Formats: sequence, C-alpha cells, structure tokens
Amino acid sequence: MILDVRNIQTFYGESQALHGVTLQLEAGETVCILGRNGAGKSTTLKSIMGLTPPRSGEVIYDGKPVQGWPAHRIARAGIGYVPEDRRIFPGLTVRDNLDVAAYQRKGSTARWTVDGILKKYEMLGERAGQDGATLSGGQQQMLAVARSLMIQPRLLLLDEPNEGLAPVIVQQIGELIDDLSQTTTILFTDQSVRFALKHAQRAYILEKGQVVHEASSDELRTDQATQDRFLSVA
Amino acid sequence: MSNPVLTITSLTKRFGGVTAVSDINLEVMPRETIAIIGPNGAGKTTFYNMVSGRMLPTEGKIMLDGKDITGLPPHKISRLGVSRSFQLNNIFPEMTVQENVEVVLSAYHGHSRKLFNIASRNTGIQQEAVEFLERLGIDSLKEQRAEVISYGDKRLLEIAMVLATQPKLVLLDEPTAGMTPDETRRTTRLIKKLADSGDYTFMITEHDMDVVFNLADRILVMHRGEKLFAGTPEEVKNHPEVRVAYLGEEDDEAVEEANP
Amino acid sequence: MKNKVLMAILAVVIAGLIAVPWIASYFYVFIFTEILVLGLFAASFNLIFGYTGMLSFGHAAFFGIGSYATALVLIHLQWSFLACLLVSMGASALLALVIGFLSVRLNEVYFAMLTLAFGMMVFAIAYQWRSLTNGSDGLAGFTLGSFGLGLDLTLGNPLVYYHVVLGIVVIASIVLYLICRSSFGMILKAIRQNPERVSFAGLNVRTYRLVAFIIAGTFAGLAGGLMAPFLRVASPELLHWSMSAEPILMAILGGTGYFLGPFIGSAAFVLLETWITTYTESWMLVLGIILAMMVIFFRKGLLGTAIDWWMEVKK
Amino acid sequence: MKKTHIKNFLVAMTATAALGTASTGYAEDPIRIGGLYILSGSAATYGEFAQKGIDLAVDEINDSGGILGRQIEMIYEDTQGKASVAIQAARKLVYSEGADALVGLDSSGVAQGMVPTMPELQKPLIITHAATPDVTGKLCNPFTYRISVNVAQNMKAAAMVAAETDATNWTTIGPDYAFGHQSWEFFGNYLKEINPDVNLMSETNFPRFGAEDFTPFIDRVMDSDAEGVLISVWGGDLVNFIRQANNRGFFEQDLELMFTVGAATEVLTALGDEMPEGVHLSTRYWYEAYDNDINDRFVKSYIDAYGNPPSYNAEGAYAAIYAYKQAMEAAGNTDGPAVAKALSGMSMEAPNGTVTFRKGDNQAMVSPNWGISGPMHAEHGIRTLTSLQIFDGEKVARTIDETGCKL
Amino acid sequence: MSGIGAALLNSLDIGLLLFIIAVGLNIVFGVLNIINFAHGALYMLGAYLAFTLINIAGMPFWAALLLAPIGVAILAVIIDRVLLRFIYSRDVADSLLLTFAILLIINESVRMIWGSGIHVVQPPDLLSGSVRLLGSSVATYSLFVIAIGLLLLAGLWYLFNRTRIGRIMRAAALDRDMAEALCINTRLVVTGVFAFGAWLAAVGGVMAAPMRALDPGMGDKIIIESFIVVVIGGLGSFPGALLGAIILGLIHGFGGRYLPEVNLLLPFVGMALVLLFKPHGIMGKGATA
Repeated sequence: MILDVRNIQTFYGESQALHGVTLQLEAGETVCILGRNGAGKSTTLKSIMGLTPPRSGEVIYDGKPVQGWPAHRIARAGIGYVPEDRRIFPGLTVRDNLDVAAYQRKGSTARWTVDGILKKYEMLGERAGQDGATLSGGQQQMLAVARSLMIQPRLLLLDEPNEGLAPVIVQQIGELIDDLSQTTTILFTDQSVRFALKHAQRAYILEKGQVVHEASSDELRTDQATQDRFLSVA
Repeated sequence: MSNPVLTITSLTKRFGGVTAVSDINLEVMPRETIAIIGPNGAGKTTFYNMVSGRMLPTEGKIMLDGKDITGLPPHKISRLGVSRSFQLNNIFPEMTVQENVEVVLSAYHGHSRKLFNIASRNTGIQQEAVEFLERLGIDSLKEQRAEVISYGDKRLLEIAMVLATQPKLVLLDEPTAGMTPDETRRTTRLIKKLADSGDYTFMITEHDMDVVFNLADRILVMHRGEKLFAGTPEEVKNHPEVRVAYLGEEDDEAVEEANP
Repeated sequence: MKNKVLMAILAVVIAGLIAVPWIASYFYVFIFTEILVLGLFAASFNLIFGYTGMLSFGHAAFFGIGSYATALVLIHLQWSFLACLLVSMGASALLALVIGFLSVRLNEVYFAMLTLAFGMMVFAIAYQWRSLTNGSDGLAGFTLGSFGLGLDLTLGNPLVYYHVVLGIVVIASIVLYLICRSSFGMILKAIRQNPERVSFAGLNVRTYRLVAFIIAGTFAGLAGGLMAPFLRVASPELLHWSMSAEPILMAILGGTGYFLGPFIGSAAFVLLETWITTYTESWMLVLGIILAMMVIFFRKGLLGTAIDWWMEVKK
Repeated sequence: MKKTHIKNFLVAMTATAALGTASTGYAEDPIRIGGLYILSGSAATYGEFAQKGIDLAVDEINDSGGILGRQIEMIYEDTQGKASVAIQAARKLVYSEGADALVGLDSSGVAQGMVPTMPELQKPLIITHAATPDVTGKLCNPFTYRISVNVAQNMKAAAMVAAETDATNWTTIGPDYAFGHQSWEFFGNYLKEINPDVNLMSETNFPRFGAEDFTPFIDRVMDSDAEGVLISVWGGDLVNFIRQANNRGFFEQDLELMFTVGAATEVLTALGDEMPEGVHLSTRYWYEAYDNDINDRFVKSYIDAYGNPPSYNAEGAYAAIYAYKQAMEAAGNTDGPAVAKALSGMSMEAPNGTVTFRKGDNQAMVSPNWGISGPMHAEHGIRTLTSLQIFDGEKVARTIDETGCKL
Repeated sequence: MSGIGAALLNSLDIGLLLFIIAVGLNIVFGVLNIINFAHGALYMLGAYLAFTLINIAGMPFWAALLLAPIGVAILAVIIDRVLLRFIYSRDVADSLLLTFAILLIINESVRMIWGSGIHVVQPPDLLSGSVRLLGSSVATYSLFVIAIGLLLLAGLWYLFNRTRIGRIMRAAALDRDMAEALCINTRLVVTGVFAFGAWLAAVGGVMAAPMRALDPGMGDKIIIESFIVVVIGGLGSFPGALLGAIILGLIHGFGGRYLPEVNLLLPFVGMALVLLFKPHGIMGKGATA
C-alpha cells in the first residue's frame, strides 16, 4: 500500500472541512475522489500534502506516518501535487517554472528533467521561454502537471485537473493521466463522473467531509442511484 | 399580487476576457426563499457580490423594491435593506455575543453617531439584541466572547446580525458550510422556521442538497456564469440538463462534434 | 461591585496625583507633569490605534501643532492660557481633518506610511519656515499670563502648573472615556475587529475612521498645548517621527485594549527612563528589549497582563 | 561615556523607592556640578572633549582639597542638541540630583531655549561653548554666564580678517539654526561697517544641522560669483563637509574661505591632512596661542592624559570649573543666587589669560583666535595654525547697550 | 551648464547608494511581507564593522567590503531565528513594531560598543581624489559608488532572472504553499532572504562609510529615506526600488541645489503624492519579486 489515510479531520480555523476521511491506494493504482463542491475533495489532497495539516488521524505514505511534516518534506518523500487553480508562478517562464521544482532524491536517478519534459510535451517545449502566466488554461494545466513531475513523484495528487477547461483539452488531460498512470500512482479529484470513471480504476465519493461511498469504476458506472444521490441534484 | 423585492435584469460581470456572470435575469418575490446552486465556477459568489455591492456589475441592473441599487457601495445597499452573511466567519471576535448584535442594531437605529451616550446602558437596544439571539436560539451565550463560542453558533450569531438590520432581502452564503451534520440539521431547522414565519425573504447558496431542497421555494441553477434553469425543487430534480451540468459531459462524440 | 472597586482605585490614584507635590520630591512634579501630558497624548493616539485599528506614524504632527499654536499665541497675542489651548485644539483638529481626509482610506502599511509622510511634511515646514517658527531652534522665551475664566493662578510656578495640567488632563480623559464608551466608540471597536462587517451593517467606515482621527488629533493638540509651557519651548523635534513613535510605545507598553493602558504606559515609560538613565545611558536598549517582549509575548501590555494575572489568581 | 556612579545609583534607587525627598546638601556631601553637553549624534565629540577638560579640573581641585573643603562631583546629562531635552535634563540635575551649579551647552539653539528657564532653577549656569549673542544679550539673566567667545566677538574679528582679503563678493555656508544665521548676520554687518563696498550675496546656504550630504550646497557656491565664503558648519558636519568639498575640488577654487570654528581640535584630529592648507581657521582658544603658566600646565596635563591637544571646548569647560571654585569660595557657600552674584564681574586666571565676566551682561571678555592652516604638526597629527592673530576680547565685544541686556 | 551635470551626478551617486539599501528592504517585504524598521540599523552596523576592520584591525577597505556585510548577514540569521519567527504569521503592524524594537536595541548597542562620537573611514587610496567630468569635478569615490550600484543592479537582475536560487526566492514570494509542495523549504528561503536583505543594507553601510561620518543616528536617517524610496517605487517591487531611489536621488541632488528653502519637504511631498494617487507605488507590488 503506498498511501493509507486514516480518519483524518481537518479544519480551517474552526470550520471543519473533513469529518474523518479514510482511503487507501495501492501502488500503481489510479483512483478518483468524486463529490460536489464543498464536499472536501481539495481539502483531502491538501491534507495529504501537509498544506492543511489534519488535526487528527493519520496519513501513512510508504509505511511512514507523514502527517505533521512540513509540505516540502512530504514532497521530497515523493508526493507530487497539482492544485485546483494550477498556481503557475507568474513572471517565470515555462522553463523556469519547471526548473524551480527540479529535485532529486538521494540515490535515485532523475526520471524527469527539464529538457526531457520540454521534449516530450511539445506544447510546452514550443513555449519554453514564454511567461507561464500568459499560457491558456489547458496549457497551464499541462505545465502544472509537468512541474509536479519535476520532483520525481511516486504518487501524484491532481486536484480537479479539468476544471474550467474546454472539452478538447479535457480529452488531452485524460490522455496525459492515462500515460502517467503507466508509471506513477495517481489520486485525482473531479466533479465529472464520466471523466473519472473513464480514467480511474476506483472511486471514492465524498460528501460533507466524509467518504460516503467507495466502488470500482465499473460498479459505479451502472449505479445511477448512487450517482444521483451523491453527485447530482436529487 | 405583490411586487417583487428584487428585480435583476441582464446582470453581467466580466473579468478581463472571462465572463463570470452572464446575462442573469431574476425576480425575487416577498417572503419566498430562493436558492442559487450550480457546480464549481458557476458564478454564484460573483453574483452575490454584485447584489450586495461588493463588486460592480459590468452590465445590467439591480432593483430593490423598485429602486435602482446597481453599483452602490455596500453600506448604502445595506441601509436600503439588503443584508448578507459570509462564507467565512464575519463577526466581531473580541466582543460579547450580545454586543455583536448591538453593533448592528445601533448602526441600524442611528445610535452609532452618538458620541456621548453610554453604549452599555442602552437598554432598548440590549433588549432588542437579546430578542434576535432568542430567535436563533443562542441567547444563552450572550455574555460569552464571540471568539470562544462554537463554529456553528458563530454562524447563527451572524444570521442574527444579518436579521437585526430588518432587511427586505437576506442573502445567506453557504449557511451550513463547515458545520457538523448535527449543526447543519439544527441550522436548517432554524432557517426554515424563520422563513415560515413570513417575516423574511431569503436568497441562499448552498452545496448541501438536503439543505437546499428543505428550504427553497424556488431554485436558480447557474452553470458557467449563465442561468441554466429556474424552477421549483421538483422541476430542478428532474431536469436533464442540470444532471449533465453536475455529472459532466456524456461521451467523446460530443467532444469530437465540437472539434471536427 | 466591580465598578465600585474600580472607582475607589481611581479615586485613590487621583488623590495621590493631587498630592504628588507634598509626598514626593520637587523633581517629581516635573516627572508627573510629563507623564500626564504624554499620557493624554498616548490616550488620544490609542483612540485610533487600539480602538479603531489604525497605526498612525504621524500623530506627533498634531501634538507639535498644538505646541506651536500655544507658543505662537503666547508670543504674539498673549491671550489667556485657556484661549491658547482652544487655539491648539482648533489648529490640530483642522490639520487632522485634512490629513485624515486624505489618509483614512488607505489600510495598514500604506496608512502608516502616508501618515508618516504627512507628519514629516509638517516637521519639514516647521524646520524650514524660519520667519514663523524660528526654524530648528524652535520658539522659546514665551511666558504664561493668566489662565482665563477669571482664575487667579500663577502659572509660572511649576506646582500650580502641575495642578492645572492634572485638572485639564482629567477632564479631557473623562471626555475621551465617554467617547470610547459610547455607541460611536463601540462602532470604532467593531471597525478594528472587522471593518467589512461594519460596512455591511450600513455604516460608512471611512467616515467613522475620519471622525476618530479628528478627535484623536484634537486631543493630541491639547496635549501639545500643555507641553509647550512645560518645556518652555516649541521645537521641531516635537513634530518628528520619533515623537510619533512615543505614543505607540506607550500604548503598547500599557496595553492598547484598555482605556487606561496608555496612561500606565506613559508612566512606565517616563519613570523607567528617569530611573534607568540615572545609572546607565542605555535606556533605549532596555526599552528595545521590553518592547520586543511586549510585542512577542505580552501583546496586551502591562495593564492587560496584570488583569489576566489577577483573574487567574482569583480563580 | 558617562561614568557610572554606584553611589548615584544607590541614592537614586532609594530616592525612587519613596519617591524621594529633595537632597539638600550636608556639609560633608560633595559639591555637585551638572554638565549639559551633546553626548550623542554627530556633535558628540564636543561633549566628550568638554568632559575631558572638566575631569582634568575636577581632579586637580579635588586633589588639592576641593572647594570649601568639599569634593566636587560631576553629573552629566545628554542634551542631544535639543532645547526641550536640555531643559528637562537641567531640571533633573537640579531637582533630582541636587546639582549646585551647571556648566555646558554646545548648541546656540539649545542655549536660547534653556537660558530663560534659569531663574526658575535658581542655580548658576556657565555656558562653555554655545555662542549665540542673545544669551548674554536680550535673553540675559543673573544666573547665566558665558566663559567662551560669542558670535558677535568672533564675527567682529572675522570681519577684520575678511577686510584684509581681496574678496568683495561674500556668501556663507552655515548650519540651519541660530548659530549659522546669526554668524552670517553679524559678520555681514561688521564687514559692511569696515568696508561698505563689499557685496553680501543674497544666495546663502543653510544645510540642515546633521545633514549628510553637503554637495548640493558646495556646488551652489562653486557655481556662484562668490569670492569669499564664511563657513560656520561645525562638529561632525564640518568633517563631512570638508571631505565632500575635497572630493568636489572646492579647495582648488580661488576662494577666500573662513571657517568660524575650523580650528576646533576635535575636527582637526578627525580630519588629519584632509583639512586643506591655506584657509582661514578660527577657534575660541588655540592651545599654542597663550604663553603663561596656567596654559602650559593645562596643555601638558591634557596631552599627558588624553594624547591629543585640548580643544577650545575643553579649555572653556576646564576654566568654568575653576570659575565656580573661585566664586563659591568668594561667596563662602554653594547657595545658587550667592554664587551667581559672586560670578558677576569676577576676574580669574585661565589658560587663555585673565578672564572677566562683564558685569552688565555676564559675558566673559575672552579673545577669538584666527589663523591660517599650515603644515601638519609633527607630534599632534593635526594642522598647525600660522599667522595667528589674537583679538582682544573686550575690543571685539559689543557694548552693553548694543547687547540689549538689562540686568 | 556645469551645475546641472554636477547635480545629476550627485543625484545618481545618492540614488544608487539608496538603491543598494532600499532594494534589500523591498526584497524582504516582497518575500516575507514584513517591513523591516531595523534595516537602517543593519546599514549602520555594516558601516561600523567596516570602521573596525579598517581602522582598528588595519584591513584594507576591500576586505571590509567583503567581510562586514557577511557579519551583518549572520546577525540577521540570528534575529530571524530568535525574534522574527514569532511574528511571521501576524499582521504587518506587529512586524513594524518588533523591528522597531530591534532598531532600538541595535542603535544602543552600537552606542555602547563604539561610543557616541563620530568615526571616520578613509576611502582606499585608489578611490580618493577627484576627476573632471561633465564640466565639474567629481569625487572618484562617487563614481565608484555609482559603479558598484550599477553592478549590484545587474547582479540582482541576474540573480532573480537567471539563477535557480533567485527563481526559488521569487516562487516562494509569489506562492508559498505551492513552493512548499514543490520541495522548496520556504522557511529556509525566508531566513535566507532576510539575511540577504541585511547583507545588502550592510553593503550600503560599508559603501557609505568613506563618504559620511559614522554616528549612532545614521541608521535612523537612512531608514526614513529607504521608506520613501520603496513607497515611491512600490513596496516589494525590485525595479520599483531603482526607480524610487533615482527619484529620491534627483529630489536630493536638484532640490538641495536649486530649492534649498524647501528641500526637506520635497521627499515627503513626493511620498505623499504617490501614496495618494498610486497607493501601491509607481511599480506596484508583485510585478516581479
């Protein structure tokens, strides 16, 4: 098991966002967290990442409890994170956005390098010298994912990778996830059931800061009642 | 047939090239509860901010009781009778619960301009403040400093403060966000009671569909800044487009059609 | 009950202050005059800082203007002292209206910087307008005539002057206190804690900030008017930004959350300075360390810490 | 800087514990003299040098039995060059520390603010440095004396020196306060009297006291038609000024430069050979100008003790302590008004000759020294003064009528 | 006319010295969001350390220029770890007050260690004297200050735009959480940036030492000047610091020269006008770090 999240409770000040979330990921899996907005999907990822440290519960990564670690230490342990709003550093070029994140764990070889990424993803390579903030939404999303690869992640957290993107871009992002999932464990959040079920093997459904349902993609795809109950307006 | 409290015509807000709210038309009738819902990025918050005066609309008109309030500053809109709560706690942390309501009441009654009265001896306002606390069921906390009461109670206190300005229209922004399930049920019950009392007109946003269907007489569904649909809870539940908006586009064909 | 204890303590303190010339050495008459005047200055500052939440770095402008106004009136017109003080208050109120009108819309750092700029502008004017202000030497050589109201007081006598200052500071403090306790004062506190909420309660926050700024400026002007005859000189350093820092230090030292905090701070400041400088010149070092401790650990100041401690003990 | 007197500290603490009672001197108590000098900021060396002069006098007197059998104890306060601080400090010295008499004051601005409060304190003050004519003029009072040269005396001498030069267009660079402005005013008036043909330029330069950058003012003078410049900048400012002027090539211009306090050894020491040669320098006391036993002894013991020659400020402060010794012994006690009365009209021997406090205005009749900067002194590491002129203090002084003093 | 040339050079000289000092203040604000009132005191400390190294330890000026700023930077690390860490999460007013306390402590310590009197540092022989330029005589040292100022300007530009460490600083300033999630130890960056700001202040101090007499009040004067610079240019803006410094340099150079009657007033009028019409400064915050 690469990630074991046990009953975490997270607060923003006094406002409780997570009321005990529990979920597990096996190495190599691609898993999606579904839920309406405000359900606590982003907070779950941020809590794993150490950006909103959980007040109680455990986050066990690779056999080690990492809750309470500063985020950069968690990142160095191999968890990559792509936030909801991408958060490209404005004023820094595409290349510099990647370069800032370049990190290599001791004893490992760097699978991802700036040049390697710029070569592999042509769309970024063509714009290497451009200010990251001037990219389109889809390009920024590509860059954000690519940037998270620079820390050589073993587990990738993607927060709503499709939000606000045009359908054609959504498709590209889906392909990117499929591609990365060959080599990396991925946990992503989404509001769109269709997209999630297509690219993930398993899904958790969150409501009001709790996991209310867990199923394989195949099960969920045919389970209209659950979809309506937790994800749509019903 | 009475006149609408709030009439919104072709309200639009653009940030640079992005249209956050596009051409919304809406009438809110007295004493009804209308809910605004929609998936992430639907433009609800922007819509709220324009109605309460925090943001200037790019186009369109907002009329309150037949009076144009478009683009007025928040304190003027508030004076005219639109009162709002916030997603994040918005109270005076270092004052007592009762004083929190007193601040709003003295603003409402114009006592705030008095330099030489003694605020703590203003029994009229104090009584009134307690009444509002009673209405929200938190009068037992009146002596406590507001920062030490529970999160749920703080949200209720905020609603008490919102009501204290005797508004024509009450805007509640995610009133149960961050609450425990118990607090959510209690708050929903309270709002329901207030709505049923017939004294208030509510406009609420909320992600919790239980809360929405419990409270709303009418629902406006927004999607990508536009009005997707407006109708009764039953109509909304059965509307196919709403389902799509929430669950996502169906298949790849749609994508390919859009991009031949 | 609690109020009665408080009133009794206050009565004892005021009685003690009245009796200072008889129970302490002559020197302490000067020390306590200074404490009272600076205390009023700091209390006026705290109306905008502790109550309304605006950190001004130019409050000395009003203090200094008050001093210059009194000095100028005494030199050129020889009016009664009471008239001088009224002129001081009027002049500083007017200045506060202008500076406040331009400044209160800015927040935090920008407000601090703009008030600093305006304060130093007033300083520069006083420094360079030699024909009116006698430049950097300041205005000196004025003498107090009558008090006004037909009272026969020998104001040149430091003992008499001390009691006059005590009387005026007590009256001014009562007025300030009433303002703090009023509905208006409550709104100011609310503005510090959450300005946006106040504006959604239907009030124009800027107007309230401005009125608070003018009131604070006016009382600072009164304090300045009391300071000039005490120092016997009105000079540009009374307008300098380092003078603006003094009420900030005093308010924080005493406790910004309490009406009497700045007075306690003023007393602690002046007495510590007097005592510490008796055996070391490094008073500023001690002050720096105290201030750092206050900001980091005792944000409630001497008074707040003492009250918290007392509550703890009572439990 | 200030000596820490443990005893002082104990006295202060016991005093504060009970909010003190006024310490009225017992016979065995030392005589306390309060010193008010600038001990911080760019002019702090002046306070330092004055303290050195005073300490010398106090040690000499204490070693030889003190005054009226009592030892002298000095207590210093920093005026910071600000009148309000000085007045507060004087009150502290008199009412809290029990000072019997006061010496000091560097800045003219401070002196103007301070002097009117002296009758209130009822203690004598001997000014040892501040030079504004007003304190022994229109602001004079029976408690205020000055043992050093004032602006009027020095500027009359300056005008006489200036009249000997070929320059007709004169301007000034001086600190923007009483001293700078009054120096120019008196200089101009006296110079016009001697030579009505001179032109006093309307473009004058008064940089702020403590300013860091004098170059704009230096440039203004270099661009103007000035042929002669009266420079009354002093202290740390003068050090800055000279260095910046050097950098600007100011001294390579064909200008008659008159530094009204340029031969202060504080400044000469700090500058070394950066002080240009061939400019007119003045001082209120030049240590090599007087050939008498007291001066020989003073200069020798000063150099022995501190390693550099005494400044005028040290000399004035040194002499002031001796003035108090003589006055207190004449009065027979340390009572403020009595000592003040004894000072009036008193004559004494000082390093710069016989010094008399003129009865009508309490100004000492002491002599300004003017000279031209010469080669470096072999031992002292400072410029020497050549063509030294000693102007008779009484002759260059204003008449009592002119001073406006009514005692 | 030579007057204008001289005033211009003088403005540049003042302006670039102010730039060296104020840019440190601005970088610290940009990344840490604190206004460092003690920045002037660190400048003064640089000058005094240089005085000690040159006049007491007998080192050459160049050695002092290298060593004194490093000493001040080390002190800054201690200040950051011992005091400032308490207030990073508080509002800006608290940082103003705490750094004001630090200013008092440093000022008084300098007074205790070095005394209240003035101290003088000689420029290195290579840079003493003057040359003729633009029709007037200019101190060689002024040209040196201008040169170092431009060198640092180029160096800073290179650091922020061309080096990884500079980009990391910018990234941490722009979005601390995101930087953390990308393996950047932002706590370390904060300490480093504070020390770097102090280093710049101290470089300014060493540069100023041979031009200005040292006294314990020199830091108080420069901090107000620095405030004016950063407010005019824009708090947190790197190009803003340059613009503000040049503007203030011109105000001093030309104001002192042509409007001496109101020269004290002018910088504050400039500062107030900018705050009134462009409260976030001419270059604003966040354009680049």
